[in-house]
Amino acid sequence: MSKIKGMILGTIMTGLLGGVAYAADSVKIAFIDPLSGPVATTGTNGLAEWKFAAEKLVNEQGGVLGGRKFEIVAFDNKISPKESLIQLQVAIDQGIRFVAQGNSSGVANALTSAIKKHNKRNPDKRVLFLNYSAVDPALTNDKCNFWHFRFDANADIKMDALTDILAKDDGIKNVYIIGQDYSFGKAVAAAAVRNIGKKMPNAKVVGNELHPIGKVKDFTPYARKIMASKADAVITGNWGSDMVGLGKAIIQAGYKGPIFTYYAASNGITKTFGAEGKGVIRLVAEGAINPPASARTSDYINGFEAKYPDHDISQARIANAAEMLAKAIDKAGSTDVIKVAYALEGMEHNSIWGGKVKMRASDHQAIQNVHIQAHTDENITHALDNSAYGLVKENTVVNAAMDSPTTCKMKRP
Amino acid sequence: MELFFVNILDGLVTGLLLFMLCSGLTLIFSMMGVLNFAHASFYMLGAYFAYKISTYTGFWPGLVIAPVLVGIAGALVERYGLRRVHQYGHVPELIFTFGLALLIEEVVQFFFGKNQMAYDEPHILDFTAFTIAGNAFPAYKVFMIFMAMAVFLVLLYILTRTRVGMIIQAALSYPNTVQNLGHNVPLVFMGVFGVGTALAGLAGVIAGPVLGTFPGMAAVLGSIVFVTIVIGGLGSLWGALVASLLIGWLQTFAASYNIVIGDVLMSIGFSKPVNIDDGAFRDLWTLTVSQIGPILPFLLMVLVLAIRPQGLFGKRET
Amino acid sequence: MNKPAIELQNLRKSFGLAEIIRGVDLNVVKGERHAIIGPNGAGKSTLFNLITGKLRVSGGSIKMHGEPVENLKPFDISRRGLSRSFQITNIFPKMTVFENIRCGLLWTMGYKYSFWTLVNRQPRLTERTDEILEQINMSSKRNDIAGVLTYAEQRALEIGITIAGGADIIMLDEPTAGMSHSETDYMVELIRGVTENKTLVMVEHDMGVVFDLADIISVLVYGEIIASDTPENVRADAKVQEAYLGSAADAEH
Amino acid sequence: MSVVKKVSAESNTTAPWISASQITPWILAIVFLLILPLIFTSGSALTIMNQMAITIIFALAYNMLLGQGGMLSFGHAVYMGIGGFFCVHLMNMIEYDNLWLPLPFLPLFGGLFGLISAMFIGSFSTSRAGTVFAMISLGVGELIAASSIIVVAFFGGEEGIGGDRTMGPSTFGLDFASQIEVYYLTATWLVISALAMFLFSRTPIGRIANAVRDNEERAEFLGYSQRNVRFISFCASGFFAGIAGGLFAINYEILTEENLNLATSGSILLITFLGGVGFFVGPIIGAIVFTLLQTVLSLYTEIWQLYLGTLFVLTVMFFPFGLTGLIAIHLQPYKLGKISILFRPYLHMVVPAVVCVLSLSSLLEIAFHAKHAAIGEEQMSLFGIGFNSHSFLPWMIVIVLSIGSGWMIRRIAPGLNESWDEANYVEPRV
Repeated sequence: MSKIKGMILGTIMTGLLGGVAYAADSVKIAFIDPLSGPVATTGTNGLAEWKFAAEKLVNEQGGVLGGRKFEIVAFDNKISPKESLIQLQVAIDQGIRFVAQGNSSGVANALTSAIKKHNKRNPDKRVLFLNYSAVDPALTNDKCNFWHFRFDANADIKMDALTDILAKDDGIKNVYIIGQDYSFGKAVAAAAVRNIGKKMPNAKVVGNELHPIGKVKDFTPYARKIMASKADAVITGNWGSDMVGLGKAIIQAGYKGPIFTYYAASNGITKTFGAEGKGVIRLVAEGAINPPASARTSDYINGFEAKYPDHDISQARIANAAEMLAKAIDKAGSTDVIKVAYALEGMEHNSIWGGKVKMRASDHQAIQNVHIQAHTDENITHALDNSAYGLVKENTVVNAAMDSPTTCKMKRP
Repeated sequence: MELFFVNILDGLVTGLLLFMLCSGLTLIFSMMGVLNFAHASFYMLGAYFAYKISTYTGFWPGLVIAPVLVGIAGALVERYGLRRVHQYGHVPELIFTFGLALLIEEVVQFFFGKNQMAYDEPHILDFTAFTIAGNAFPAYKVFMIFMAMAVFLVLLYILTRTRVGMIIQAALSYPNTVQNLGHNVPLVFMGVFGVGTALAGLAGVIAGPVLGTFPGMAAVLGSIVFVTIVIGGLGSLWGALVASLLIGWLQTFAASYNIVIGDVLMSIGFSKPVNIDDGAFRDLWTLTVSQIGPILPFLLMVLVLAIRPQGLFGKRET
Repeated sequence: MNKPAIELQNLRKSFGLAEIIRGVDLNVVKGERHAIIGPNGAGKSTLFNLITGKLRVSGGSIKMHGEPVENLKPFDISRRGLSRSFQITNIFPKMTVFENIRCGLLWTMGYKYSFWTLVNRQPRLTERTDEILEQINMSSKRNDIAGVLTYAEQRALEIGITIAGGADIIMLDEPTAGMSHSETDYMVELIRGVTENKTLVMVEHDMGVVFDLADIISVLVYGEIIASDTPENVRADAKVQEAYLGSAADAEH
Repeated sequence: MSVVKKVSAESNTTAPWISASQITPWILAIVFLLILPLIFTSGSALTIMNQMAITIIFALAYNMLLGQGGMLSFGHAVYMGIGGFFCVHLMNMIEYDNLWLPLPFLPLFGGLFGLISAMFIGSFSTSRAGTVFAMISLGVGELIAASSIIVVAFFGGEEGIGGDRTMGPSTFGLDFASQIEVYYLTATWLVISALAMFLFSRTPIGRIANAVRDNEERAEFLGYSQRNVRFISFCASGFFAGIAGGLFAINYEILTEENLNLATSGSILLITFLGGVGFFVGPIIGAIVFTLLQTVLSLYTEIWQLYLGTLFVLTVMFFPFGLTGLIAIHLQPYKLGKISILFRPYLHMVVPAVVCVLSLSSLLEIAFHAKHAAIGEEQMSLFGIGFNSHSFLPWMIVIVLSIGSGWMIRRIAPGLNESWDEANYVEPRV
């Protein structure tokens, strides 16, 4: 038994540890997200965006520290917290000190607490966590730490922006909130109820419910309830097939009002909604691509589409993250993570998507413009999913939730 | 009241769709003793094939061609895979289909990528058939109901009126005897597996536009199909029908009414703890039935099995 | 001591509408060798399965040593000192011969569900198993996998498993079915040897075996006992001759 | 599943308490585990070895059900998960509530909680074997996985429950902050658990579990209640799964929904079967191979799951006794002293077989790259060779290589079969 074990272990471990060759002085960023399995689509898309951002926005601009290039190293975490922690360890062993992750707040939570402990226990191998997509508010509140930076607007900020816009529309009296039954879905619902109560005295929440994540086959019964509630607006944090299923069911049940979503675009979703979703599907996000902010923006998007025709710029903040990291490294004058972290704190950055991004020092939450965008085929410069449809900016909240409170008690080294 | 009627119809659609999957699975299980874990994967294949075909020719040819292709794939799997594993016994067979499910999902992603497919209803059925109290009922769902009914009737006819049907019926009741009747059992097995998977494929073709065509579509349905035939009773077509409808309605009504568990608990005499945020059961009090709708079938199955191991309509226990 | 080993009173068993056992009364005295014969479909195996707990009774009572045992689970009946063999070979095919026998010993030697003793560190257990192997003349096959033995060897092993636990009532269901003459002769001697001082109940088709071994023969026809007596008396019984022996004798040629 | 199940432990005479042949593998394994971290010193190697050790314990526990008890479970992650969740809660009680509990004993409590939950669920699920048991395990697994998201107070929802292992009282001067200390702790529990499970299979209940698996009816007529036997095996399996859960809690310091869900339950079934259910070492080999595939292969290729699925399906089809069975079938020729007959044909087979596997996987990789890689990124590298995946030549080469090697294999196969038969030929006993 032991002999066999030895043989296999020996062969493979040698391969594992010796086989990874890398450019001598590049700055490596570990991309730890799902690249296989049923939810890999956002992972592979994110990887393409990271690679492109590193190439176009950093390396082609001369790199950092006088010529060092960014290198994105992909690690497949299979959307599993356990695998993420293993891959984190592998990345650290390869000398990687910057970790990017975004899919699933559960994984982000596992990573942030593991990195916090790792940095405490291994001061010589500290790691920085660039969270580009996990939007659970807790990550920059109760669970915040010095090593974690979030480049996306969190669920609370997006809801704050969304309700700012909603409050201006007197026609909206009845709001229906529906989401997946897990931390993020609950966070969206709580933020919606809180904000509507505060900002929209004439509106009421006519429905607030959670459904099991990834298990609902047919959303029709939920759609019937929404119809019965006479809702003027629906808010949902659903993503992936739960988003498509819910959206299609609501539309087919005869609903005509707006559905405000967090993630109803790209990865086949835009194409699937197609004509049906026009005039109904809205999306709240940072970084609108239609109309493009500048010629530079357009060039960037066209370049990306030319290189990755199957992917879209669906997570615009990745470009911000790459640029801000490069700036911080240059400012710090080294890749020492403590120095880079201090350089990131409070950094202001002119985003390629227009507007400014500010990394708030108190909780490491990026403050940026948040837009309400509509799913449509009119005025589209940059379509999604190789279809005629895309997202067009309707409203913008500048520096959304700039002064929002945080419960974070940042401990700095 | 109108909503109740709408829910009945919605549940019927879900139930009948489930039945199309379960009928094939039941046939396969009854004949061959194989719990085909990859059954939902054939459903997935059906949807993807039909999507691909629809991009060239539109929806309708896919409705015929895709199930046939899936059936052929199923027959090939039986001929070159399952038949080989058969000699080792039922557990390896089951594990074979388990691995097959994994493999099919990967192969589909290899060819089609990981995105959601924009597989849509045919344009001709893209209208509202009728409206009940403001609730639109799409024509496509009417079409789904008729298709599922047609499948059921055809199956019923074949099983009760044809020679092949007699053999299959005999196999349902006396699985060991048919071997001795001099029929070409391997051929019958291959045929049944092919037809069973083709039915799953047909379900995929029809459900793909409504329930979505994406890499996880098999996993979403995966185990629920077993749950249904286990509740209905292994080897019983009628049981599969009744259980499918039962689960269709169970899920529809569970999702439709926001019954809070806490209210139920209070109505049967429990008192709500004052400081609810601290208790270990705090989540139980705010739970609604619609939150747990999709797991109710599993609860039902465990209860049924604990009380009546052969299922509602099953005659034999395996 | 005077209580019968097995006592059936008005025992009944129906499957749906069909009544297979229709009021059987039977006494098996302690220490006797009792054979149950009857034409095919008479209900012999059903009767066996009722006594040993495999089937639930529809009516009547079964007593072992005076205590009611009807509808107890098989393991419960086994623990009260009744052991049986099966018509179709029923051994543990993936285990060795030695292990097969040892399984038969574990409960009665008091190991029960023990997980704190190791079976091959129990000298008494190993000794006793080897003794039984000796008794059924299978010591040479000790470490063979049971599934690859010849049919006759498997039947012998089955007897070995059945008697291993030292039950005082042994029930054998057609122990010589499908055997050649020489194998049958061997089996008869084996049974005679291993059931010494025990109560034996057996179902058997081979009249030679029956008349050779049995002290008492009961004749079961259509779910009823029509005679229960010594071999000589049964042989002379007109009812038996008419209902069974005549046709059976014809069939044997 | 019987092929080569030889019970060598049984000897004619009463064995001495411990014999050299029995203890040697264990000593070797312990020595091996001790020196392993001296060879592989990096943090990731230790992490992967820890992961292997945990999976081995879990797989061995699972095989107590499937291999020894004949019970097919689709929900065994539950017992490991529950044991793990309780351990994280205990860890937090150590940190915040001053509970005095040295960390090395934590897995024992994981085991106890695994045992308690197995007793509770086993009380109704083990009343039947076969499909009914399998389906109840599936149902219970789904229910508990679903409630892990709903019952946030205990399971922490999707984000799970985290803790810190270093907050306990120091044991032998260790605070378990470093990976190497955790490795030795895990390895110790691995040896203890594996030994305990090995010995369990040698106890009366362990033997009778086999008997019930093979022939539940016969076992009933020997005085054993099949239900009780299954229940006890189930509880024992739950106990060891719980230990694995406790070790998971120590290693990762977080337990999440994935520790309970069906995917985890499914993969432990795959692992055990891949290794070989009929052998004690089967799950060990399965766990090692699977962990390497999942964690290491995925570093190199995006389609690792395709390989995993293929390997798995092929294993079930051609080696239903698993990878261990593949090794074990060589025992017969070895005992007959004819193993050398196989050397030459194997040698002939090795080159085409390796070429065939590599060229087929290259074909897949090239096809995948050509189909999914970014526009303009036509360069790819395989085995250190860089080339253009859109050009004709690489395609041509791998296709020719796979067809050629396939043809070679077909040609050599009959000869190999002959040699195989010859090597396994037993002289008839005179």
